[in-house]
Amino acid sequence: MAILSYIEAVTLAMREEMKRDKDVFVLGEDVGIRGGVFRATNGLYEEFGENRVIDTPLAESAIVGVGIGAALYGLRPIAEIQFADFIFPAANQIISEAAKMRYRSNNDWNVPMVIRAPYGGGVHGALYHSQSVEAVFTNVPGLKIIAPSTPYDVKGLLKAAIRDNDPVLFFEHKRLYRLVKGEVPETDYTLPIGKAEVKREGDDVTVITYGLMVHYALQAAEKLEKDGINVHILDLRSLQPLDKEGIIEATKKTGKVIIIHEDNKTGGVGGEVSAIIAEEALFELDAPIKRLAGEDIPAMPYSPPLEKEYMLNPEKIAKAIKELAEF
Amino acid sequence: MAILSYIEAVTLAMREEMKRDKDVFVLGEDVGIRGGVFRATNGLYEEFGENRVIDTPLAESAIVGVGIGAALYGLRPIAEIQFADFIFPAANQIISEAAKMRYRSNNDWNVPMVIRAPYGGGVHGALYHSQSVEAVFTNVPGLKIIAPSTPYDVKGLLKAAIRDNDPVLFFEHKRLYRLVKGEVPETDYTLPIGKAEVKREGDDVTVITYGLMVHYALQAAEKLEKDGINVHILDLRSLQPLDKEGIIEATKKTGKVIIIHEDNKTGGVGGEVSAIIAEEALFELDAPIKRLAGEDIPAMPYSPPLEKEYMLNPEKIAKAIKELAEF
Amino acid sequence: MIPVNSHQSLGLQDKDVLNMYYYMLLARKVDERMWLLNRSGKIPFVISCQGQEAAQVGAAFALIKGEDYILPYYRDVGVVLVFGMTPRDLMLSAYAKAEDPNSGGRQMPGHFGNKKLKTVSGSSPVTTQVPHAVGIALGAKIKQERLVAFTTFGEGSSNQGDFHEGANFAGVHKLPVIFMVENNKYAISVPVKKQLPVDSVAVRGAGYGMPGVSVDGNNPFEVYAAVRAARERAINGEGPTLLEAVMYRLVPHSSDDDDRAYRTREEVEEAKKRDPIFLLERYLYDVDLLDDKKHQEILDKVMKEVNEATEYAEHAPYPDIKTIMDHVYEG
Amino acid sequence: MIPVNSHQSLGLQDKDVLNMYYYMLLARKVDERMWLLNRSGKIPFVISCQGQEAAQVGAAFALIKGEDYILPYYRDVGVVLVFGMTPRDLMLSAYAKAEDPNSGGRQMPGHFGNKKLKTVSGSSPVTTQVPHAVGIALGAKIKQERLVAFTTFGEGSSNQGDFHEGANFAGVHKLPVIFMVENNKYAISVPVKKQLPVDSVAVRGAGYGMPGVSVDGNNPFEVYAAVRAARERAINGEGPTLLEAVMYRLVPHSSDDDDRAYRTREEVEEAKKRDPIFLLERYLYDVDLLDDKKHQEILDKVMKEVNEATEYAEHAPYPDIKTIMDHVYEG
Ligand SMILES: Cc1ncc(C[n+]2csc(CCOP(=O)(O)OP(=O)(O)O)c2C)c(N)n1
Ligand SMILES: Cc1ncc(C[n+]2csc(CCOP(=O)(O)OP(=O)(O)O)c2C)c(N)n1
Ligand SMILES: [Mg+2]
Ligand SMILES: [Mg+2]
Repeated sequence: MAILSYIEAVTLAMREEMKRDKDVFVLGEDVGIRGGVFRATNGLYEEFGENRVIDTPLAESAIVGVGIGAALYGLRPIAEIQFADFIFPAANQIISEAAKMRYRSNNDWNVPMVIRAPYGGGVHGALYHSQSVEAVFTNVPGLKIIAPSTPYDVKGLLKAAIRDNDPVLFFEHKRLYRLVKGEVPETDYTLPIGKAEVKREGDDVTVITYGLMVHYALQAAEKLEKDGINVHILDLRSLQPLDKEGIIEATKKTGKVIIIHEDNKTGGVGGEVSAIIAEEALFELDAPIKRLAGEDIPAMPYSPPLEKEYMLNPEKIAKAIKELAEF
Repeated sequence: MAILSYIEAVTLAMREEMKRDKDVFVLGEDVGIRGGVFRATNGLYEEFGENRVIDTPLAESAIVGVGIGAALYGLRPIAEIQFADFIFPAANQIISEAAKMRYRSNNDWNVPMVIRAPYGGGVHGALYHSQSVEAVFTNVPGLKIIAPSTPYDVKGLLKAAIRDNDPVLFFEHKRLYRLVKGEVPETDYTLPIGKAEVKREGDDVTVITYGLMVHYALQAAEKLEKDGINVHILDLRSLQPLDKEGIIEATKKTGKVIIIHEDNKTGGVGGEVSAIIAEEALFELDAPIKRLAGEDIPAMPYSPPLEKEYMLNPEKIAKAIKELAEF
Repeated sequence: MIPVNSHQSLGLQDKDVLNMYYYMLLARKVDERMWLLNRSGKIPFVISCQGQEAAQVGAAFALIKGEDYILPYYRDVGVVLVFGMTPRDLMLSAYAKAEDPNSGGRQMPGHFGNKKLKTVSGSSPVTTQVPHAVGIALGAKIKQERLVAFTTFGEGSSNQGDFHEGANFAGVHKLPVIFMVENNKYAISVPVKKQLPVDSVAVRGAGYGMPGVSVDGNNPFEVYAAVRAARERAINGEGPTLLEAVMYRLVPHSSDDDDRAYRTREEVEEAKKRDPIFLLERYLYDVDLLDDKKHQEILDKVMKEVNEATEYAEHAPYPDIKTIMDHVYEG
Repeated sequence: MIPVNSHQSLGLQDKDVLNMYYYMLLARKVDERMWLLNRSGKIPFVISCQGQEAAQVGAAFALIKGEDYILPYYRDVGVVLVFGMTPRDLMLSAYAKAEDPNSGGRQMPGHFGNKKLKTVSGSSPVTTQVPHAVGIALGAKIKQERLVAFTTFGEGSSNQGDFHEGANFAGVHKLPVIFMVENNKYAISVPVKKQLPVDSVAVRGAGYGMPGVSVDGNNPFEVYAAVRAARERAINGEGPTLLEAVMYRLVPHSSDDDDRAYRTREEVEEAKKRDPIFLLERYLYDVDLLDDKKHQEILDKVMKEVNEATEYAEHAPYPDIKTIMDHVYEG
């Protein structure tokens, strides 16, 4: 079993799927000879040629819209949006078209497409290269949304997304690209979309989170272990559909829930998770449902002290968990 | 005091503000000689001329983007998006530009613009003329979002929005345009953005809602009154910022909360409201926080039985309230 | 106004021309029936092809059914009929009945789609189909299949960003796609001079490295020839073409519109003199392909189809409400 | 390569030309310093104007400071310097310090903005400034004020829908706006032939009813003349102009890029022979406006400014973290 970085797992999943199915192809800005600005498509151009690794003009609505057309034709496009912050010019194609195609045609047409987008901060990316945009799309039935945290999950979920017959937004945390390494089997495995995973067992406080924050929560949990606080960590992995049973089970485990995300608090995914618990597992709770999330500012500033102030980290997380444990 | 319909209140607010401030102008599709496809700008072209009531080309990103430019120049544009369903081509201008301008320029530039959009269903509008799109924008700090339910609130809040120095999305429920009439003072009043209003006092169950559903909830409450169930109804009116204190107070009033909206349940505004309660008023609750909302389908079908099935109505609402009362 | 004996030189046989007439008339009569049904409260909405039938039918005749993909816009009754949609299908859609092959009654009429007929499902936000057409053409290029994607949209809609992005993408990759603007002079109430700073959308072709051709949309032969030429180019790997068919929207924007608010009756009456159905009729009489008897025969056939379709659709069942959650995702 | 004695006939005085040279050199030296600071780990990011200074400074000289609005894109160091931004301002931004007038250190360098200087705040998603420029021009028209809005963007960015929608709007309303494409041949790694199916973005002007003019972006006088003419047109109510200045991006896309992956060193070396700073220097020597002594004087002045700016910015304070929530909304 190889040890791969998060981004290597992204590349590997695409390479394997492109080998496996000649209908899979990649399109986006700088994905060709450059191999992507983050190098996620590194080597694919050389291996599969410019017919299947297509450098598009600089136009996101066309990247997604042309991808939709190719998907309708029977191909399986993987569209790269260079930074998640630049997905909004394509919002209409994603929300009005990709998400609604199957429903509106009464199951006649469908859009088997993956839209990959690096998101998240902590990389000196400033207001427009650091955003978490996932919540904008969680009110849109017809889309699936994935935000994995480990190389293992990346490979399994990206492969599942590529084989899925509906449109999938696949959000890759760019800070994780090279920060995190992990074991990734060479086998051809997929993971189920819509299933959360317990990344740590514990019985004092339940953390529900995803993306980079999974790792910060794990670090916080290590620390708290020493103080005798046992933290249970649920990694959502899929944000649409949410794993309701997984969420409720994790709630029952401790009766104290804190939802953590890097994205702005208001209107974030945490609200939906909290509402599910408050609706379906209220009497399991021993404490208010806490949310620890990014401040409600338009986006993350560039200036290092402000970026640091915005970002959650293991210390802030440990503090919040501790408070909840002591509630 | 005149009795006006909801849409007449829209028109009146714009007319008064255009008279009051020559920097206010209107732009959008068919807003000129046609007076808007719903007739919301009826008479404005004749009264203020084509320099201040501008029929734009059919291009929403330009309607909003050009509006932003005019606002930067010092004018106060009111942009009409013909149907809220067609706001997505402008998503990038709204989310990346209007919402972030003040923050990104460190308070140097700002965008005093209103974007009006008729939303909601029950009008045989089918998948693309019935949508509730508000939740897509509630994760975007820098925007204000208003969704009024009565002619009185329309006038006061639209005038407040026009005078606000930040971008405001003003969602008008198109089913209410001619359905609801009410007293609207001739005086020049505004209402505070971000303040919910108790539309009915009661002490058994608290309904938190907005838009058309306020009226359906009021009808349901009438009915339930006879069964001895007293319903407390909070009309959010503003969806961004949410009136946290108002929400918590309304929760305390009864200890049983049901949040109702026409929009899809998952990722809807109800999730955020529920999360606020679960975080800040958990111990006031005597029952799980319920959400009654649109089914999680891409949008509302055309076929009359399906449209009816999708829409909430006083009966469905009464039933849900009753269940909660009996909890 | 259609030059006498012009169809032969374009490779159109007499029977093709009569067939064109049949489809144009069929489109018109389906449309007229829908207005009647709407005004009598039987269906909630109509959006019309009236005035655009020549362009639609002429264009569709130049395509190859079963091979080419079409991505029509909401007025394209003529296009979809030629491609195999039946009046019954259209009526089922107007009545929003379960059997509607376009959407099972989920979408408004005018939102065409049928995979079997290579008719791609359309939505209401305008111009979104343009990149889809380009994507289909890209797919065909990748798979090395010889076909074209044909898409239409209004002149107002050509001002959406998606037109620009789609046309540019197609130009760069020299894709087999045909963009046809149906310039009917209005976008709801907004006249073309408030939509466009140029006289013809076709001039924009040059900016995308493709021919831009403007033709008389009231003459089905001219449109046929232009689309045929564009198809040739596309199939031969020479890339996309931007066509503009110029005509006039003879009726209000839709059943919800009242066009008296923004255009004079004189203007409309003037345009009616160039009604494409009327022009083709005159042509057919002039070249002796039609006489009163034959004319009546065709009309009877068309009306029979329209009547049967209406009858069928009116009595067909609505979708079961239990289906409301179906097909959000696969399975 | 700049024809000898060509500046006078364009109405440029000797001192203007020397001034242009000063600004171009200043832009270059600020930029070079930022690379040094980046490579030595002092600032996280640079995005460069190198190779585009002639177009930027030439254009800005044709505008009227204090009246016209500029909506520059991230490479426009030359434009903003002429409009009054100082090297210190730019360095404060590069260091993300509190005093940065562009954003108080909130945005990356290259995201210019300063209301006092009528320099409109820009973001990262490309081309969004195009409709803003049109809106400013619309505002000026509504208020009957005589000024132009000038905006720039790359040739890759011209393929965004916002370009089309903005240009069309400006064309329809004949607004006083100037669109200038800085065609530096690459959009990050993607060469212009994969972005555009045409040789010049300027050909698109015709589609919006406006002149489309392509000029040598290495010649500041040519750009100056073209912008001046466009400004005349605009001010006289004749509407917008689309300009394209053709040049070459001499350095990688940004400090995060490595251009060896996608273009040869020979190509870059070849382009360096047309480095606009070098061309203008040669011109100034040829027309006797510069000699070694004067040259050194200017260079010294520029370097002094750059040094002082760096020094100042390096020691300036960061924004207080307590300000992080400020200015989401008014008040
Ligand atoms: C993105 C979007 N904005 C607005 C509308 C509302 N709308 C429907 S049709 C129409 C006018 C279309 O005009 P044109 O493109 O000329 O086509 P025509 O109807 O004249 O055939 C408008 C504004 C829409 N459907 N989609
Ligand atoms: C909407 C959007 N998509 C992608 C990007 C990422 N990006 C930044 S610059 C750039 C290339 C721009 O090329 P061009 O317009 O030619 O300008 P140049 O950098 O060459 O001056 C890209 C793709 C972006 N900033 N915005
Ligand atoms: Mg039209
Ligand atoms: Mg470039």
